[in-house]
Formats: sequence, C-alpha cells, structure tokens
Amino acid sequence: MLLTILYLLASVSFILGLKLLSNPATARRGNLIAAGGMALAIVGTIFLYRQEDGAPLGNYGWIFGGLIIGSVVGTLAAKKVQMTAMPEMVSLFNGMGGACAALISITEFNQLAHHLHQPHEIAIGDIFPGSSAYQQWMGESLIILAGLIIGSVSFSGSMIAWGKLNGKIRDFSFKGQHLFNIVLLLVIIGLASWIIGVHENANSTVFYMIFILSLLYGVFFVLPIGGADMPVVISLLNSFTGVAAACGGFLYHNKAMLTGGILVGAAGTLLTILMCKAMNRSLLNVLIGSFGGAAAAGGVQKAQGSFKEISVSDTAILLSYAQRVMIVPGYGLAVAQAQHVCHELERLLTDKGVDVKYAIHPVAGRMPGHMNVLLAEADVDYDKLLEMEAANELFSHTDVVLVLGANDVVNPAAKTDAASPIYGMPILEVELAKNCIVNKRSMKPGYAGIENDLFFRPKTSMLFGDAKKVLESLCAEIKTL
Amino acid sequence: MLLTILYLLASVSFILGLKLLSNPATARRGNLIAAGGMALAIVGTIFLYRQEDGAPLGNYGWIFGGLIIGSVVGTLAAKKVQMTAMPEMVSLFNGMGGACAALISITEFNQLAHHLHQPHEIAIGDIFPGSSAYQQWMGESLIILAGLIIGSVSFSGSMIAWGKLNGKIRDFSFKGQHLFNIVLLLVIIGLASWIIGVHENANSTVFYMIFILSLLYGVFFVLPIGGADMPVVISLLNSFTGVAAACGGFLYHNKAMLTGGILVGAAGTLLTILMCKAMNRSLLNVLIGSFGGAAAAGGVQKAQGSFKEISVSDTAILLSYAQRVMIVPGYGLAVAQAQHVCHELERLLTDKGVDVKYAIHPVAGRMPGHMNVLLAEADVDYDKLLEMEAANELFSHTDVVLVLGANDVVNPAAKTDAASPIYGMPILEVELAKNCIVNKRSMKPGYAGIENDLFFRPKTSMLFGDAKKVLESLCAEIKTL
Amino acid sequence: MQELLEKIALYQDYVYIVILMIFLGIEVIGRVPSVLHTPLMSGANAIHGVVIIGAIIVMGKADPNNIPALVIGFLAVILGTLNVVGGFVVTDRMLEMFRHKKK
Amino acid sequence: MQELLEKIALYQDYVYIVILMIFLGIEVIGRVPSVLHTPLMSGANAIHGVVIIGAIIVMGKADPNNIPALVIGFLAVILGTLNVVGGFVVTDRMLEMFRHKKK
Ligand SMILES: NC(=O)c1ccc[n+]([C@@H]2O[C@H](COP(=O)([O-])OP(=O)(O)OC[C@H]3O[C@@H](n4cnc5c(N)ncnc54)[C@H](OP(=O)(O)O)[C@@H]3O)[C@@H](O)[C@H]2O)c1
Ligand SMILES: NC(=O)c1ccc[n+]([C@@H]2O[C@H](COP(=O)([O-])OP(=O)(O)OC[C@H]3O[C@@H](n4cnc5c(N)ncnc54)[C@H](OP(=O)(O)O)[C@@H]3O)[C@@H](O)[C@H]2O)c1
Repeated sequence: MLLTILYLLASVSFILGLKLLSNPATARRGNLIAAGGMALAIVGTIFLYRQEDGAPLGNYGWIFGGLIIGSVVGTLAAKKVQMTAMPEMVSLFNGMGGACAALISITEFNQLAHHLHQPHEIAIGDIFPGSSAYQQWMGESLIILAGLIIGSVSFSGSMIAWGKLNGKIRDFSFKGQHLFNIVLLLVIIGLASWIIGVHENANSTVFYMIFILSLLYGVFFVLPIGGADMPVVISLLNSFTGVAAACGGFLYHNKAMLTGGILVGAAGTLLTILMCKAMNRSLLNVLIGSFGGAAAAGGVQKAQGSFKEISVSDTAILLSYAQRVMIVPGYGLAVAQAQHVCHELERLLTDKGVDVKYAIHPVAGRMPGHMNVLLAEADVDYDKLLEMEAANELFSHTDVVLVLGANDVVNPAAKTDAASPIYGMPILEVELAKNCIVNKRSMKPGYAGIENDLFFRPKTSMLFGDAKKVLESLCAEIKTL
Repeated sequence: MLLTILYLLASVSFILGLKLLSNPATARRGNLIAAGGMALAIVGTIFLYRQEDGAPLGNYGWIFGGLIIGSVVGTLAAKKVQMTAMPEMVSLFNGMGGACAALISITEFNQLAHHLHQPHEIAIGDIFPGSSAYQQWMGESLIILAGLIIGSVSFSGSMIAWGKLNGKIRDFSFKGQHLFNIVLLLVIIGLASWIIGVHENANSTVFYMIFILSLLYGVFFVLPIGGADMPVVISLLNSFTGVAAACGGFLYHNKAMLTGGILVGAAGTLLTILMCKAMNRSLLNVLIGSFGGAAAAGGVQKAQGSFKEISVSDTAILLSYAQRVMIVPGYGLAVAQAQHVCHELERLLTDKGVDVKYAIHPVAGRMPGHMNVLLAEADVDYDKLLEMEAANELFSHTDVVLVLGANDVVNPAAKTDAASPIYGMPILEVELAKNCIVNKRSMKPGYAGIENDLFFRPKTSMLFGDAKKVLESLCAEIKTL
Repeated sequence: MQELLEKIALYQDYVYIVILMIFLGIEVIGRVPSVLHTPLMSGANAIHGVVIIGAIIVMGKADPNNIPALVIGFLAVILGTLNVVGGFVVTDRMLEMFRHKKK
Repeated sequence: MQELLEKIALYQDYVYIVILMIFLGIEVIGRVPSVLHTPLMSGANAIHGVVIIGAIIVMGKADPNNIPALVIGFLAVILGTLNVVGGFVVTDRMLEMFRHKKK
C-alpha cells in the first residue's frame, strides 16, 4: 500500500523527468529525477511487493545477483563508451529492455497455461473485476502475447541497428522484402489470435513459434533500412519497448510500469517523427528505406561542370590571414575522428588573431547533436559553436569557410532544386562567404546520395584527403608561417 | 456502458479543446470541439444514465424544461452582451456553475443523511470499493462539503466580481479584513470537519450554516480587491468552480465531470498566474489588493515639473501632415466608448495619405486582449494592429504618437524607476517618436495609481478631454483642412 | 498519515487520473499568448459547466413528490445550462474577434 | 464491437490513464530542440527500463526448484537492470556534453 505511493511517485518522476529532459537548461536534472523515481520503484518492489497469497517475494539471492551484475556491467559499458558510439549503446540497452519484456511474457504464459489445468486457481491473478475465466484468459493471453511480440521485435531490431551502427552489419534487402515483412507480420498476428481464441489447450509450441517469428520480423524490419537512418529506427524501437513495458503494467496492474511504458511509447513516437522532420523526411520514407537506396544510385550521377582544387599550404595562408573563419563540421569529421586536430587548428588560428567559429547544423553527422557531442569531446569552447540561424547571418561577414566532411548540410540544392530529396531542408549558406574550402576524400556524395553543386561554384575550392591527415598537415604548415 | 464511452469522448474533447484554445489559429475550433463533447455527455446522461437500481432517470419534463430555459437565456445573454462587457458575462456564468455545484451538494447531503437513517441502504451509492459505512460517510460527506464550500464561494465571489465590473459595486474593505477572512475560513473548515467526523447525527443546521458562511466568505474575499483586478479574480474563481465540478465527479464516479473539473482547475490556476505575470504582479499581491490601495494614494502624489497642452486644431494639423501616425489605445478609450470615432479618425488620416497604425499593449485596458476586442468591434482592419514588439521597432520612424486614454502601458517608470510598482513591465516606448500627444481627461493617474513622467517630457503635449468628444472634434477639424 | 496512505492506495485510479489531469491542464495552456487569456478563461469556464451532468442526475433521481428537491434540482439544471451554453457562446463570440489572427 | 465497448467500460480507469499518458507524452516533449533529440531518446529509453519491475516480480515468484524459470527470471532481471542503469548513465554522460547550454 505504501508501495502504491512509491509507484505513484515513480510515475510522476517519469513525467517530470521527461519534461525537464526536453529543455537544455534542465535536461540533466530531469534525467536524475527520473532515475530517482525508478530507484524508488525498484526498491519498493523488492521489499514491499506481496504475492496474491500475501507472501513477500522470494529468491532474493537471484534478484540481487541480477541487479548487481546488471548495474556493474551497465555502468561500465555506459562509462567507457565513446561519445560518438552512444547511439549504439542506446540501441543495445533498448534491446535489453525489449528482451526483458519478452522473457516476462514467456514466464507468465507458462504460469497461465499451468493455472488453466488447475481451474480452481484461475481466479488467482484475475486482473479484471467481474470477468469470467474465459475473459480472463482472453485478456491475459492478449496482453502476454502483445508483450512477447513487441518485446521480441524491439530486441532483435535493436540488435541489428546496433550492428549496423558499429559497422558489423551492412544494409541488406531483397526484392519484395516489404511484402515479405507484411506477410510475416500477418502470420504472427494470426497465430497470436489463434492462441487467444482457443484457450482449451494453451499450445506452447505455437507460443514459441510466435516468439521466433517475432525475432525474425525484427531482423527483417531493420535490415533494409539505410544505416544512416538508425537513429530514427532506434527511436522507433524505443517507443516499441515502451509499449511492451506497458503490457507488463496491465499484467501486474502496476501503474508505474503502465504509465512509464505508455509515456515512452507516446513520447518516443513523437520524437521519431520530429527526428524525421529535422532531416525533412517522412517516417514512412525512412522505413521503406527508399532513401538509403538512392544513396547507391547517387554515386552514379556524373559531376556537372568543373571544380578547382587547393593545396594545403595555400589553405594555410588563406586561413592565417583571414579575419573571420567559420568551420563547418560534418559526418566526415566524426568518421575521421579529427575533432582534436580540428580544435588545435582553431587554437592556432585564434593565436594568430583570427576569429574562428563553428557553424553547427542540427542534423550534421548521423545523430542529432552529433557535432556538439563530437566537439565537446575535444573541449571546444561551447561559445564558439553557432546554431544554424546565427551562423547563416555571420557567413556574409566571413572570409573563409572551412567545410570539414560535411556535404548535405551545405548543399544548395536544398534551397534551389525542388526535385532533390533534401529539398526544403534548411542548410548552412556557406556561399555567402568570400571563400569556401571543402575538405573531403573524393567527389562522392554524402548521406543523401546526391551531387553537391557547391563544389562546382567559383568561390569553392576542394581540399581532398582524410580530414584528420589534412588537418594535421594544415596545422604543421600554419605553425611554420 | 455506451455512456462510459461518451464520457470518455467528452474528457478527450475537453483536453483537445483547451489545447486548441491556447493557439490563435485553432482557438475557435477548440471551443466547438469542447462544446461538442459537452453535448455528447449531456445527452448521454439524460438517456443512458441508470440509477443504482438500474432504473433510468425520471422527471424528464423538469430536466428538459431546465435545459431549454437555460439554453435560451444563456444564448440570448451571450449574444447581446457588449464585447467590452464580456468579462462580466464570464463572471456571471462562472457564478452559475458554482451555484449549480453547491445545489447538487445540498441535495446529495440530504440524500446521505436520509440513507443514514435506513442503515440497510447505506451500501447504496457506496463509491469506494471496500470501504465501511463509516468510511463511506467520511468520504461522501467530505466530497459533498468540499463541493458545497467551493461552489458557494465561487458563486458569491463571481457575483461580487460581476457587480464590480459593471460598476454596481465599489471596492470596499475595513481594517483587519484579511484577518477576518482567515478566521471565517477557519470556522468554515472547523464546522465541516465536525460534520465529517460526527456522523451519528448528520446535523443539517450546521450544514446550512456552512453554506451561508461560505457565501459570506466569497463576498469578503472579493470585495477588497481592486476593481481593475477582476479579470484575475474571475480566472481564479473559474478554477475554483472547476474543482467544485470535480467533486461532483468523485461523488458520481463520473469521469467526465472529474476530468473536466480538474482540467479547468489546473489550467485556470496557471492562467491566473500568467495573467498576473503579464501585468507583472504576483497573485498574492493581487489578492491582498495592496495595489488597489496604492491607486488611491497615487492620486496624492504631486506632479513634478511642468507639461504643455496642445489644442485640437493644432493636433489636427500635426496629424494631417504627418507621414506615419501611431495610435496607442488604452483603458480610457474603452471607458469613453470612442472606438468608432477613433476608427473614423484613422480612415480620414489614411485618405490624406498618412500611414496610421495601432500599437497594442498586451495588458492595455482591463482584460487581456481588451483593445483587440474593442477595435475589432469598430471593424478596424486587423493588419493595422501592431503587437508591442513590432510597435516598439516602428516608433523611432513615427512622426506623431496619439495616446488615447492609455497611461500605465506608456509609463517610462516601468523601465527607469525600480521603486515603481510597474517596474519591469514591458511598455510601449512612445518617447522614441518625434511627437507624442496624450489624450486624457486630467493629470490623474491610471490603474497603477502612479505619476507618469511621460506627460512632462518635452516631446509630449497633453490634449485634455473625454476621448470621444476630443476625437469627434478632431475629426471635424481634419475634415475642414 | 497511515489513514491517508490507505485512502490513496484504495482510490489510486482516481489519484492517478487527477494527477495526470493536473499535469495536462498545465502543459496544455503553457504557451498561450496573453491576447488569448480572456477567451481561454471563458472557454475553461464553459468546460467546468460539465457540472450540469450532476444537476441532471440529481433532477432525474428526485422523488416526484418531494417538491423542494424538485425545485433545487430544477434550479441546478438551469444554472448549469446557463454556464455551459452561455459559456461556449460567449467564447465563440470573443474568438470571432480574433478571426483575422489566422492570416 | 459490443464486446469492445464492454471491455472499455469495464477497464475505463486503465483506458483513461493510458489516454492521458499519451496526451502527456506528446505534450511534454512537444518543443524539444533538435540538438536534444539524442539525450531525450536515451532518457526515454532508460525510463521504459521500468519493465525491470516485472522481471523482479517474475524472479521473486519463481518456484526455487524450477530451474528454467529461475534462469529466465534471472536473465530478465539482468537485462532489465542493464536497460535502466546503462540508460540513465549514458544519458547523464551525453548531457554533460551540453552543460554549457545553461549559459
Ligand atoms: N544528424 C542526424 O540526426 C542524422 C541522422 C541520420 C541521417 N542524417 C543525415 O546525414 C547527413 C548529414 O550531413 P553531413 O553533411 O554532416 O554528412 P554527409 O552529407 O553524409 O557528408 C559526409 C561527407 O563527409 C565525407 N567524408 C567521409 N569520411 C571522411 C573522412 N574520413 N575525411 C573527410 N571527409 C570524409 C564524405 O565525402 P567523401 O566520401 O568524398 O570523403 C561525405 O560526403 C544529412 O543528410 C542528414 O539528413 C542525419
Ligand atoms: N489588460 C488586462 O488584463 C488588465 C487587467 C487588470 C488590470 N490591468 C492594468 O490596467 C492598466 C492598463 O493600462 P492603460 O494604460 O490601458 O490604462 P490606465 O493605465 O488605467 O490609464 C487609463 C487612463 O485613461 C484615462 N481615461 C479614463 N477615462 C477616460 C476618458 N473617458 N477619456 C479619456 N481618457 C480617459 C485616465 O486618465 P484620466 O482619468 O485623467 O482621464 C487613465 O489615466 C495596466 O496597469 C494594467 O496592468 C490590465
């Protein structure tokens, strides 16, 4: 009964936490508050939860064992993970949650099937006031199956996403895959409803079949989606796990699980959509992965017009004698892990009296805030980072823009070419500056797989090579000046 | 059971409605959605509600009679009320709601007392699973009394507020009134808890005493508050009524009443605070009415320095040959009902090729949006109304600012004098303009009861007289030019 | 205290709904521009007219021979209706004033 | 259909709580700046780790002689804890990156 209050507090802390999390100034506190609520709920459950027969929980050894192992491993993993590998981590943890939900469903299903053969026990755990045994079966098995399916999909899906993000797994799709997925889904639903309907003999083979198929579905659901879209996918799977957790809430009438789960389910879904908006794409478009496909095709497009190259030493001079330099970091900088060198370059130039700033595009990189995280890791002073709007105003007063491994986010097509897939996405208008130097390894397109006119503009000159190497030699040059 | 769904829909419609209401583009739709939900709930209740014994409701004649009378009167009143008298209307309707809640409590209390004398009936209407007769008594009487007290306070309070707004009642307070109020409140609570505790003999005299005292409290609660603060007070009483309605929700386990009531209770409270913020005051400060007091004192302050007057004809010339004129409407314009003449003046000037705009301060007048409503009533083109920020940018390019019955909202003290009660409130910076003509009837201060430096500035010249008369003669003059 | 805890536990569904509604009420109008304060107030005012449901129930339950009960119920219904109908109509009229806002 | 209506009526408290939570979930993160998308995702991820409660219950109920049940429960607890602890820690680390935002 005190437990109810604890759960209530937990629910409130989740809502508050999420609210604070969505505001930069309070985000961290929000996270702590939610964590606190969670702790309350967990401790409360361990010591105050009473079974139907009023007995407290048993197997404390196992429980604490699990908690300790989980905490230690979780903390270590979370502490030592590279900033830029964090989406992977999130994906991994999300998968764990999904798996947990699935396992719960498995146990509860066996319980339920077991009860069925001692009819007198049916009443036990009957969660719905005034519902007959049949209705109970329908209700519980429905919830259990929902938890199983959603949890498993979220688990296997997250694993694939994780594999893709750290490059272990590459995009893969076969003709008619979408059709295949739909069929698979229908089969799963069919089997599930069969179990729910025919409760005389709870057939656990069918149950496990559903389990396997759900895992498969998760795999095939994520496999074809472009690797770069994983942040979106993870956010989606995240909300799935939320719903799975909510199922647990129904099963145990546990309001903390219920509210927490639904909250994440709803917020996660919205967040997914917001993410897509930020890259101006539709969720559907991401899921069907047509975009990822285009990336391949993009490479084929032939370059129009000609571009001019620039040498490292010329670049060094240009930069050193500029009054204001703007650095536009992109995905390439992260790939090359060149954030530290970049920071050094910035310092060298600043010592020479050059005013150096970074122009951060909201969707530069592969996860929202990727560039902030990357540069923060190299201790770049936060005040040097300009949001897109601020940057766009400053470009016209800038002598040199140095584009480091960014491409789509500086692609004028977004403004000019209505046919382009990124049309409408706000971009960094680097052309306004006097000079624009673009560093990348080749003329290959970026994430969106489209040509970039910018490279062929008169003001633009290309500085080919891996970002890290180039920057290193650039720093060396500048030192000698 | 279908009824439950209807109530669910109603609750959702309330939330949605309120959400849409808080955005100018969707506000009207929001209002309609909420109204639709309400209709569902009402119709549903009439035809689908079943009493404990499964019987439908009776007395249809009375019910429909009441509904029809209420609808007709309500619609007429709402349709023919003057735009500027709308806060009064709201206050009136709010009072009705409060009274309704109180009446419900009265009936239910008699019911309850009645049941008590047929112990076997106690179970009837027992709303709390597993609670004994005693607990039932405690629970129900608690809810009933809460509904009675809050409802009555909200009723009598709203009536006073209504009286004040249409000038029937004037501010009134005696020494130690706040103390008196607190004592009164304590007495009420004391009596209430007595009834709740001693359930052997439900003493209905005490009950009615509480009723009377609550009405009194409402009166004394609102009486001392400055008449100009009524919008805030009404918003507060509004949220009271919300809570009272929620009590009904508990009593009948009616989720529509519960959710609707709480929603308004919470939103109303926040809105009240937002209103105070907009005038930059604290709610407490409004309630203790110290401000209203200051208004009296303010008159005493002696004018510093000298001011210069300007004649109507000079004003006419100045305006006619200006390029841009900005009109700053204030409470005085509303008092003088001069919006139509004002619109005529604007048209005359526009015909003369003068660019005329209105600068609208968010809290000009006596209710938020007062000026928008006022001018819209005179069909002023919406595009001519500038929000404060826009206006402040334009003033520096303005030849003549014509301040019509505004005072506090153009008082520089808000920026300069930290001691001033309105310090920190954003104002319209009319001093930026080349000339500033202020029309009011005297040097008397406005709502905040403080001197206004602006009147003594070199650029400023006073044009005394009732706004309506002055504007009429002004229009006449301009025509002759 | 103990008492209170028990109550909360007993009516936890209500407690939850109330708390969530409070959050919603605050979240939902959090960003209302001050020019909309009055219509919003008026709209909220109309919504709490939902108390009319209670009035209808009271009226419908009243014993046809118990005149005072009938009268009180009748009054309640009228007042409640005034709140609801008047409230929504007034709000709509106010918002008409802001129609141009859509531009 | 009838069936459904009955269910909804029967579990209305749950239905209400669910619907309100959905509204809240949407309202609450409605205005998050895109730079916070990742930490927010990560935070939400940690919150749904609340599923650990279910795992603990399963574990605690398991019959000490039923090895498979024990193992499954044990696994569930570990995984759930990973989700919760890892989730919150990672989020906190991410947000450290944005600390300057406070300025
Ligand atoms: N931020 C998010 O949340 C998110 C999530 C998913 C997708 N996206 C999408 O990702 C894109 C981000 O744009 P972006 O400009 O940052 O990246 P981008 O458009 O993907 O371009 C990255 C560029 O970096 C270059 N590059 C790769 N490795 C490099 C290295 N080692 N050294 C130097 N250059 C290297 C590549 O050209 P070379 O191969 O020629 O070197 C590539 O053109 C947007 O389209 C956005 O919609 C963003
Ligand atoms: N908008 C809201 O929600 C709200 C609600 C409550 C309070 N308030 C407060 O109300 C004030 C509004 O400022 P405001 O400048 O609009 O009004 P104000 O400061 O109250 O000044 C109104 C002025 O109009 C003059 N006046 C009165 N009747 C007149 C007539 N017939 N012809 C010409 N002039 C007349 C008065 O001076 P004379 O007597 O010399 O003519 C008075 O100085 C602010 O302090 C605000 O905080 C606003």
